[in-house]
Amino acid sequence: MDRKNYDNSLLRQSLRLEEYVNIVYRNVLPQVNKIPVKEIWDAQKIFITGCGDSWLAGIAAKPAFESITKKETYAIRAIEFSRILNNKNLGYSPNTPLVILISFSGTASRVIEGAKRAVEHGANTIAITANPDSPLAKTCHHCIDVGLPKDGEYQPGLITYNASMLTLFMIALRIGRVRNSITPLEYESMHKELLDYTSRCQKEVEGYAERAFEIAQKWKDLKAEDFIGDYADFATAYFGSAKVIECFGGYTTYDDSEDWCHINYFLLEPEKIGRVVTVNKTTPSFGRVLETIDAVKILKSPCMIVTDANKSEFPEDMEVFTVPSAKYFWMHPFMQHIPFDLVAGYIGELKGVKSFRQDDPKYNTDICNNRLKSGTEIKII
Amino acid sequence: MVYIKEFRLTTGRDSLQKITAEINETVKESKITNGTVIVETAHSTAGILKVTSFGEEVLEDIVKEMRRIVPARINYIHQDSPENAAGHIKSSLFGSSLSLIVKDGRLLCEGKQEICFADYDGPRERTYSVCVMGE
Amino acid sequence: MNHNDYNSPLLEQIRNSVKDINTIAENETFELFEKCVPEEVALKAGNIFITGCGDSYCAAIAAKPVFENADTSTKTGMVPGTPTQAFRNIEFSRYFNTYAGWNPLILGRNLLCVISISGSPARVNEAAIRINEHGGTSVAFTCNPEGKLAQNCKYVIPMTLPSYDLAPNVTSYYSSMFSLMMFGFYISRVKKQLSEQQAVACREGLLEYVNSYDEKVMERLSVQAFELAKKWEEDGVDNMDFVGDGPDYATAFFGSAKMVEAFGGLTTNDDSEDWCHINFFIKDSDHIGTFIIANEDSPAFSRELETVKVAASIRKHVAVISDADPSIFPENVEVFSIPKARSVWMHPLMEHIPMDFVAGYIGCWRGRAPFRKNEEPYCEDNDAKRFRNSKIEII
Amino acid sequence: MAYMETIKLHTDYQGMHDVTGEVQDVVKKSGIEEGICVINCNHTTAGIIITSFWDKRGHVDFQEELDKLIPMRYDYLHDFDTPTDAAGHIKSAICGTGMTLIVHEGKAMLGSSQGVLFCEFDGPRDRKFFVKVIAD
Repeated sequence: MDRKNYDNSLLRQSLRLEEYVNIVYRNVLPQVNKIPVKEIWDAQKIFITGCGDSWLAGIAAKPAFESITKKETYAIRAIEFSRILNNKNLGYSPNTPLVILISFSGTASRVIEGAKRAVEHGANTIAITANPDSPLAKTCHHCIDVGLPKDGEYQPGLITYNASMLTLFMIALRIGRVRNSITPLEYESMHKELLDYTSRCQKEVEGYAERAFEIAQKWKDLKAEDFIGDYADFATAYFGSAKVIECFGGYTTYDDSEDWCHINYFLLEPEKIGRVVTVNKTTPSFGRVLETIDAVKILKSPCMIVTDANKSEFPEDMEVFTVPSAKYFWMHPFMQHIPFDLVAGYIGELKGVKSFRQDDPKYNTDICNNRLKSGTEIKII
Repeated sequence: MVYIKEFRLTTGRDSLQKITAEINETVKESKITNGTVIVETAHSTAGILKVTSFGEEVLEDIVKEMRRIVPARINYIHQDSPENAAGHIKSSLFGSSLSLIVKDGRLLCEGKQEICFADYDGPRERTYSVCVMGE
Repeated sequence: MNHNDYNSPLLEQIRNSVKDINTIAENETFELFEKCVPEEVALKAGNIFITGCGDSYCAAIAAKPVFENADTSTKTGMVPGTPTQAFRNIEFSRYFNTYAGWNPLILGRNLLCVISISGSPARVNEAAIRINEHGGTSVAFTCNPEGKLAQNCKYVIPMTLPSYDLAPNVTSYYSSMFSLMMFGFYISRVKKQLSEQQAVACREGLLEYVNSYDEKVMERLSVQAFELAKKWEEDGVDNMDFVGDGPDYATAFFGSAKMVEAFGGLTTNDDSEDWCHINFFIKDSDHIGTFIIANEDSPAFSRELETVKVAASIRKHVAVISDADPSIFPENVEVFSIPKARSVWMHPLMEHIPMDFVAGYIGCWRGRAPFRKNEEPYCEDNDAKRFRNSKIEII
Repeated sequence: MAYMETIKLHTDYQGMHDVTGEVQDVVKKSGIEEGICVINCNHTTAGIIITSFWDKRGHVDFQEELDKLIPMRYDYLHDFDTPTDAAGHIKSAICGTGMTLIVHEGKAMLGSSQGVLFCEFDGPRDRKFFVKVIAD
């Protein structure tokens, strides 16, 4: 089989990732530097919210916020933020908390609803969007336009995921710089490493594609994919599962390394379930994940591992993608989603399925098409 | 005759680092016996100071006093970090260059006097230049 | 065969649940909490964390609003309680405040509730030791007052459960939830956020809700679940998707876990908003069973209703658990009507019952032992290896 | 005899709010002719002062001068909340959070230019203060 015949959007996007990261970096830098100093100091807590991939970008960036700004940071589901979260969390002190809302279209109802609620209760709001004229951008106090070229290919989301994460990292760095919780030296070095790390990983993508294609051929008829990841790596796990669903509508499930041992371990026909584990040697739960991988081995499930650790740490018959180590641990989720994205992209092509069920009219009705925007009522609680 | 040399250093937070030895060395290298020395840094949040040092505590007093005069407020109009905004002002107020006299191959510097590199927004990688002029 | 002809330890637990909660409640009075956790400890609790593995984590999510809003008798006019967070066990043990650092000013005001029936998993003990080392207070909710967890915690709430043969556990879930909620009332009472009478009313309201699942309701839910399970089995449903928001996410998570434990079924879960962004696109829409929890009092109800309509337009097998008028849902949706509760936070205690029944019946038909105890490669010793003897690391 | 009232207000960022009218109203409502009037707020980043109420620009000067004395620097040892908050604590302590006035002939005795001002050192926030009138 010739890999060239199975070109797909996720592959094309990942091959141009460095180029796009640089565009976003250049666009975002002057904008984050305008976030007022007083507001940064006023932010006693930080909330990051969004739907789907945007929420995951928040989870992925949470360790960056915690370690750089030293502030309590919550990555929260859009519906939890707009409907469930206790009012007490909003506006108890001027400009607090700082709420970062992500939506590239700027039209997702739930995110607009969250922004309106935050503004009404006296919190400070920053929108991350590709549309500075959107309702979201207009609702928030500040807007950061990621400046992605209009004609790019962004579906299923990959570049957008990285753009959200990059912008979040840069906001964290701005806060860290203003609050002096990182030194100017660290600030410069972290900024540089963002681009250097991207560049180092970009060089590996062709190689990943080769291996991803092999795995895709083996995995295309599996019953499901099961993802395991802790904390920030949970975002990578969840993101992988979302790509499976978007690319070919496959069955997926996900959990953290501890709860997996209590629940998903018991899934039937383990040999027909592909397990995908993301872990890094610096993560506090590295030891726990290794134990979990031993349990995966007992089940004889096909397993791929994305890590910066040495291949020898893991059982021999598992597919280990050793990706470059980032100088700062919190950067890993920025690039580690790519190996599995490529697998998902190739499986979609091998199955001959269109992404987002475009080939099925059932998914193309008014009720389906309006489900995120006009089909959902905005309520301020 | 003119002799110019550039130096690099890594600073700390609120650091005053003595650079007298480097300047003396440069004067010696320049073989100039009578003339002037200019020490200058091109950074906007750093400075060159001449201080009389009876010990490290004196340097600490200077740093503290500068912070009192120019506090790292959060409401400067310049919206970089408070440390940076205050640093710009300290750099302008306290100077970023210094002229000294060389006589008979030696700096005219009293025994306890030291030339210091001050970083108001460190730690960072910094540079400064020493220029010796004369004959 | 009739639904009542099927029997398993799981079904037995479900059928006895109302009776069992009442028995548990007899034991767990305010006096018990007063005896186990002195008032000054409760008074000092400025931040409450709740953690546990699997079902216990679900119970934590469900009980969180009770701690956060002291006046739980009304829908929205909530009296502030104590800031509370529910954590995945691994996140509390290894990640919480690892990067941001612990705030020295409030170290002593942190109180952790750790839930584990057996008290033996390594991770729950790790959490307890960690909070102790950071100057906080640990409270164990366990049935094993001599066990490891009880030894590692400063205070112990002894729970007593009716015993059943090995099966996916439902009893442990609602009993941990009930104990946590009682503990929440107790703390609010000590802090005078609730008066003596209000605290008692909260407890009574909760039991009243439990008892509203009388024999008739249970019979109806059982029959409905039986028919639904039969239909889903006949139609070859091979994946289940669970949707819930806020405390109801606990039910969604719990339901999905029961299917895995009972018969190894493939499951996934999400909230009603993100479902529209992601799980909406799962391809084989004729073979997915979808459970959506949509209670009328939930602040997310309008979104849940929209999501039900979207799901019903693409999927054949959609079931809703709701206390709302069934006629507001699309016709092709199976609505499990549950009793109304005095307040919305009470629902998680009982609303999982229809899902449990489905798990129970399918479990009977598929003939798989719970947790596949008799099958290779899922052999018994693995529990010890997988979570009891996992290495404890304190961060 | 004594009479007390709680007065609520919504402040602006570093706002100066003239509350003389509110205080005189309470005195009037109390029906007390001769006695004292105690004013106090229970906030740590707000203060209550007496100053000339005529020119609002003078109030801006007041905040600016106070800001020079007690700058909102970020390196206070008390860094639990924000620099505004840390400086606010000191400003509030220096200004005081309340005062006692003499009630004579049914009115709090104030000079023709004197006004009672509620000073916000953080804000915007929901604030309140208490006025108690006690008869001789």
